[in-house]
Amino acid sequence: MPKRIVYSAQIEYIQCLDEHGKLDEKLLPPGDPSRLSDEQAAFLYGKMLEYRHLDEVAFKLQRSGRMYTYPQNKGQEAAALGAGAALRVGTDYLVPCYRENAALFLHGLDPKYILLHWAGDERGNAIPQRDKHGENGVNCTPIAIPIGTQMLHATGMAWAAKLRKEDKVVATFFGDGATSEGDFHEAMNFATVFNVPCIFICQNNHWAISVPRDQQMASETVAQKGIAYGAHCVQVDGNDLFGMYKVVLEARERARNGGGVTLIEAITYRLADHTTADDARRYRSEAEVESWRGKDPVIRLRKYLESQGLWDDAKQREALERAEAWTKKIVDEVLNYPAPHRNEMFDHLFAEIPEEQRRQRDTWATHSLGQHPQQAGLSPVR
Amino acid sequence: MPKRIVYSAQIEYIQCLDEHGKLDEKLLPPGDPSRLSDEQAAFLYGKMLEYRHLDEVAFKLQRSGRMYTYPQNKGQEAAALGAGAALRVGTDYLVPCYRENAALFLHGLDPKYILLHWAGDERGNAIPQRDKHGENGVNCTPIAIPIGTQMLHATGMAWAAKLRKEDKVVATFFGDGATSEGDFHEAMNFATVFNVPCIFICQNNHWAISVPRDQQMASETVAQKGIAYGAHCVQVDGNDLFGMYKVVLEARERARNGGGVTLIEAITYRLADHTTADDARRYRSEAEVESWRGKDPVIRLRKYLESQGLWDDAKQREALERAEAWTKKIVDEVLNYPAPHRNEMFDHLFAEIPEEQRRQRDTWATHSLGQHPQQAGLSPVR
Amino acid sequence: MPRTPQMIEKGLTLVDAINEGLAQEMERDPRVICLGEDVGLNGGVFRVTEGLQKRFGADRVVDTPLSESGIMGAAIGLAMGGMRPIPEIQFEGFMGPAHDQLVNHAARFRNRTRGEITIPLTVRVPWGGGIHAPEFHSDSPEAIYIHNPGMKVVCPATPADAKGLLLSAIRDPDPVLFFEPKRVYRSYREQVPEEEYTIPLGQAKVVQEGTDLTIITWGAQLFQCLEALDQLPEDASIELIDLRTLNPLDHDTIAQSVEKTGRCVVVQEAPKTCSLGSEISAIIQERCFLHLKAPVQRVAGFDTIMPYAKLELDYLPDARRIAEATVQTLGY
Amino acid sequence: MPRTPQMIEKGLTLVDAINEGLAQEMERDPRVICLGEDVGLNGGVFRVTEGLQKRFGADRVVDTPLSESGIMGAAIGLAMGGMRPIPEIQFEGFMGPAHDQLVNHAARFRNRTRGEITIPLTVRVPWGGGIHAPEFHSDSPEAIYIHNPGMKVVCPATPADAKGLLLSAIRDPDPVLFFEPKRVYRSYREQVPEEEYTIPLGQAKVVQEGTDLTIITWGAQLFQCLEALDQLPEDASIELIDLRTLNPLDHDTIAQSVEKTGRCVVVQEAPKTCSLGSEISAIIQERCFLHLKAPVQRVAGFDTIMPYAKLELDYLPDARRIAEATVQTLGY
Ligand SMILES: Cc1ncc(C[n+]2csc(CCOP(=O)(O)OP(=O)(O)O)c2C)c(N)n1
Ligand SMILES: Cc1ncc(C[n+]2csc(CCOP(=O)(O)OP(=O)(O)O)c2C)c(N)n1
Ligand SMILES: [Mg+2]
Ligand SMILES: [Mg+2]
Repeated sequence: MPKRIVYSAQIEYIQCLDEHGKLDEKLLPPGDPSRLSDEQAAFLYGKMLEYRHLDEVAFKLQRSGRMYTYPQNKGQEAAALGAGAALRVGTDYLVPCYRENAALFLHGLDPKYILLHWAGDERGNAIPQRDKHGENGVNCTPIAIPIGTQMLHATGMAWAAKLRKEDKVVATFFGDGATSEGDFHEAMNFATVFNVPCIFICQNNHWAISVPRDQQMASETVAQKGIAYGAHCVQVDGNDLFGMYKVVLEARERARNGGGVTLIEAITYRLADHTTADDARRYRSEAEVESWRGKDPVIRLRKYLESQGLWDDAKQREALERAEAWTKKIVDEVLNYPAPHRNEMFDHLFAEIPEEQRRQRDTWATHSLGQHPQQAGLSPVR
Repeated sequence: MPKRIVYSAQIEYIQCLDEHGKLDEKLLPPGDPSRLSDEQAAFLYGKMLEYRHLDEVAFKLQRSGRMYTYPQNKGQEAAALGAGAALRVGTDYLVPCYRENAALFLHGLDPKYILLHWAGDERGNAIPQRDKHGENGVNCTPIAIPIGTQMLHATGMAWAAKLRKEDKVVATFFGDGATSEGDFHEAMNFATVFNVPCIFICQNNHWAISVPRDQQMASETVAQKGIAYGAHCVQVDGNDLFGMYKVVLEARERARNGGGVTLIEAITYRLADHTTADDARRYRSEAEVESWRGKDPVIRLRKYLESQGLWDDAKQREALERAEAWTKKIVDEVLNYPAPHRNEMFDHLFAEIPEEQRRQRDTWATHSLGQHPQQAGLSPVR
Repeated sequence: MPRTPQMIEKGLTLVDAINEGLAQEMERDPRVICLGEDVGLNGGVFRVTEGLQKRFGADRVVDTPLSESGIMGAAIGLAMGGMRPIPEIQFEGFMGPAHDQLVNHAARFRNRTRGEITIPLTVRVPWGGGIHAPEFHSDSPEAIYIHNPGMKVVCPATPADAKGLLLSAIRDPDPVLFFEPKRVYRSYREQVPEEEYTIPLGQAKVVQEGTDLTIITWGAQLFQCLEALDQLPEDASIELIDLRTLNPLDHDTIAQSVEKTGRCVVVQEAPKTCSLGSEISAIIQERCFLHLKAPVQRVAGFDTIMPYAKLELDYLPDARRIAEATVQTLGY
Repeated sequence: MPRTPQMIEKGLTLVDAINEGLAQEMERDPRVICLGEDVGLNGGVFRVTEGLQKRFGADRVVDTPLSESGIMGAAIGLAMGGMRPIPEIQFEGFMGPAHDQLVNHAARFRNRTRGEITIPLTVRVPWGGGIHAPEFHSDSPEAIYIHNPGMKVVCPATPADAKGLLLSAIRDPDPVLFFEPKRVYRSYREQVPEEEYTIPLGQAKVVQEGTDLTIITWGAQLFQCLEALDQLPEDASIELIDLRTLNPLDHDTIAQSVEKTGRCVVVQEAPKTCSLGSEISAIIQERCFLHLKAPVQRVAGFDTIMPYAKLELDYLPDARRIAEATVQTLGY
């Protein structure tokens, strides 16, 4: 056959809940196992309000000098929360970047960890792990700062789960920018070659700091990048909680059944600066931002719930009050957190502290006369 | 539109000259500008014989201890040569791995460079560059040892050509294994984002040392990896000189016209060990190797030429004699090459040798008493 | 960019000086281009490339994909293709993915091709701690790139040095790694000549002459050392050396100073073990053995991982630690 | 793998010893898996993992894609997921792509999570020159990984040490980089205990006691040092130390020896500047200042790029260079 088609592929886009809060009943007929129940939706809406409120307060904490940097999650809550809801708390494992707070909180992470992290405190990463702390543990890694690096860890963890025959799926989150790193490529390749139970969830929010998606890549979609690895690929409206839940649930079942790796492109938008160190007005037009405000996942979900008679102004007031109280408690704890002890930087380098590091810690010196004052009959200046 | 196809793609496989030496006249009608002329084909067949002979002799040189390592190119000549023939000597630029000798030689590289390289001599990389040496220069980089790294250099060079508005296309070669490296991904992404005149040619010979292609990647083809970047992708029979010429020529014209980057998967097979340090019988079945012997690009091309009345036993004898004479001359030069001077390792580190390196070179010592013998009234032991 | 009245009166910051240097060099040599994440429209996360894209166009001040190996590898290719690229790695903590291309390719091409292919490349990297940045935004990895042969390494401490060294780096025919101490970016101003000028690579600067002890440092720690001087006894005569170029190292200036003073303290942000401080200590004991009145002391970052913001000032050498080591060495 | 008569009689090579150590540890602990390029069916390009896939299955001795960052990053994840992975990087020259995952992730997880997430990982890497291998197959990058905090670094010189150190490395709860000197792989045999045993990390070995001068080395250079001893005057009493573990460094053994001898030569393959030799020299002049009768001397690889095979023996320290430095130091 001198000329023939040896491969063909298509990428589907899925949206269940549209911008007006209307659910596509054909795509998600009642009773469909991948359809969020109305109770779940209402519950998750309450959570969204909490998380968004915390996000706004965290921003203000930074502005008032009580946190060093903070990357807002605003606008991307449905993508994280829909994924989080589709994954099994305590069974599946989350390997996030930094815009998936909603998924982590839903899986039991105390938000103080996130705030401590951004307040420049490693204890914000000391997330009690479920395999060590049982019920008190959480199945997630801390925030990943070097972009793209965490996906390989997820791949490896999923591989371990497969080798150990655990019924565990690992989901990793990353941005559109992260797909440009070589580690994304190597992670997708390892995951598919070893067919591990891993889900790759790209929050395509159209920007990597100031670099727009179409300068980040020349491909029409992020989802099609999965074709390079023989992965399942799907594009979904990431501001649609129902759609996210559906595609992640399907990917989860596929992964559990050895059916392969899925790359999910969740189309979303950050309704905030990149971080508090950024000024997005330098590179994004107000018109663009405005158009995305209309697609806000919170507003959209509320419209749906209202249309189903599940939500009203009174409920909203109550929920906001709960969100404020919840946030206040967390922030109070964080602001009153005892300062870290400087020895901490030594005590966790290795399981056992080596001799030289012990000397540095105990004398707070690196120079030999400070470390070995007896050497020259000196006594330390201190 | 709740569910719709947002992307679709197909990968084509092309073969013009089949295993029996029969040319597909429908695919390549006479007069088609992408069809090699019979004269060209006969000329290139002669080259193939030369290059294969040199390859066999190089192997023997290693076996008899006169070269340290050598990776045979045997079986992959058509892929390299077809590409080389489609690129403009002295205008386009080649960035090879180590199985593209045929393309480099065709573009004017004296084979002594390749042999010197593998004989452990950096002067084998001192390829006179055309931008410095004009007509005496060759447009190629030396062999790339760290797998996958050279593709980014090709991307950058093509980018420079675009910025400088030069009519130059850069072609880079690599193996199936190389596609697993992050640098492959980053190179393809940069090349497509900046739409530079670069062609990516993967010689898929089904093995990366002992790792077979289907353990290297889970995708059905290598070609589809280009989909991730919005590149043009094509799969071609790499043992078919006509097919290779055609797809590379098309890719070259596309690149010159700003039409985009092409990823070419050339299906081929190494009819030899990975290198002289390898024993392929440990991991490849004799049956597999045997099946590929039947697809040998040299045999196939000869069959075609014979069928067109362009070749016969007498010509073959003559050509082999020429190949032997040509090879002997090169090998004689290499075996009689003056030994490199040890100062060379210092003299090319920077444009100007720094003080410390000068001391090391001039005293052949790193220890201070050797470098500064006057310091302690010592005279060097030497 | 024309200078503002404040720039003329109070001088330039490090950011201003580098920006001016980049602009002048891009003006002078059309082969020079800047590339990196957010360096274009956004002017870089520290605004070091502010205004350059507007002035020189998006072809010469290029926002790249988020891909450090890509940036470095493509820059190598650009250099091979006749350009003079200035890639920026956004923070030194993100050099990891670019490590292979930098160390094994940029630094090796000239040598491995015996001069046929050369890589004139200036890699700009914001460097070091002290600005309360997030994780991976405060390291000092210079030792790695000094140990690996084939790259020059520069780390200016002041605006005027930065501009002159930057121009030398860009014009150098070989790869230069240009570390910019973030902590100094906007914390210090000085008068910087408006015209273009170069400061030769490889020459240390004697910031202050003295006879009793030599302090050797580079980057932002220069200012900690200056602060420490104020805490020392009045009669201590200290010679203070700012290396400026870390590779090649100015052995002679170091040796001449310590031959004179007989005592030395090296101050650096990086972890102590296998660092540039180790090298300097080794060189001094080799070259000044009979002149040494006390062991060379290293005041360094601790041999642990640079902590997050809350503890970073506990990690970094400060005037107190420097003064203590100096007093002890003087009293040895 | 049962031992062959030759192994029993003449002892094991370094390759045999590591292979035996891997097999015993895989037998003992089902969490241990080996992964890397060609480590499975092919038994590794040096045959170090020969027979392991057959014995333990393709799930535990895994051929991976050609992807060093992938190998390292996935190994980190495997460790996080409860396994004890032993990734192999085929040659030290190919650690570049794995640099970021190794230095910034494997080495940092425990510290950054304050002990919640730990990475028990043993990275095996054939290391060093002297076997006429191609470009990028002969480097000695240990200094980089000693400077970067958070990894242990081991470099055995002999088969018996290799096995004992390997077992300690695998059982260690933290990442260990295990450099295997290629030049020794098959060039030296010794009796190695057949049962499993460990040698603690962090302890140097005094190979020979002496009173006049201390030679400190590691890896394949041990054998060059032994050869140099033969070229020295009969009456020179040399103490020879093989570091074995490069991080943490055995400061006390070094200091005690040089306090006794007063003279020291450090021998290494790596380039001199900012190397482990620099660190050792700095430590000695700090801790043994008043005992030193001569400056510590560094016999090292030159500060240039490791040459290709034809010149590699000119680059690497040899008995002549070591003996010369030793004689000069003795005569100082
Ligand atoms: C390896 C690395 N390079 C650069 C950075 C600096 N940086 C932080 S976030 C960011 C953009 C990330 O974009 P994307 O992946 O799309 O995630 P988003 O912030 O949009 O959620 C960059 C360049 C980094 N953290 N890590
Ligand atoms: C970065 C890197 N890792 C590992 C190696 C060792 N190595 C040399 S060739 C090779 C296999 C290459 O396979 P492929 O890319 O398919 O090329 P082929 O040899 O089949 O032509 C490997 C693993 C290397 N040279 N560089
Ligand atoms: Mg983004
Ligand atoms: Mg191959």
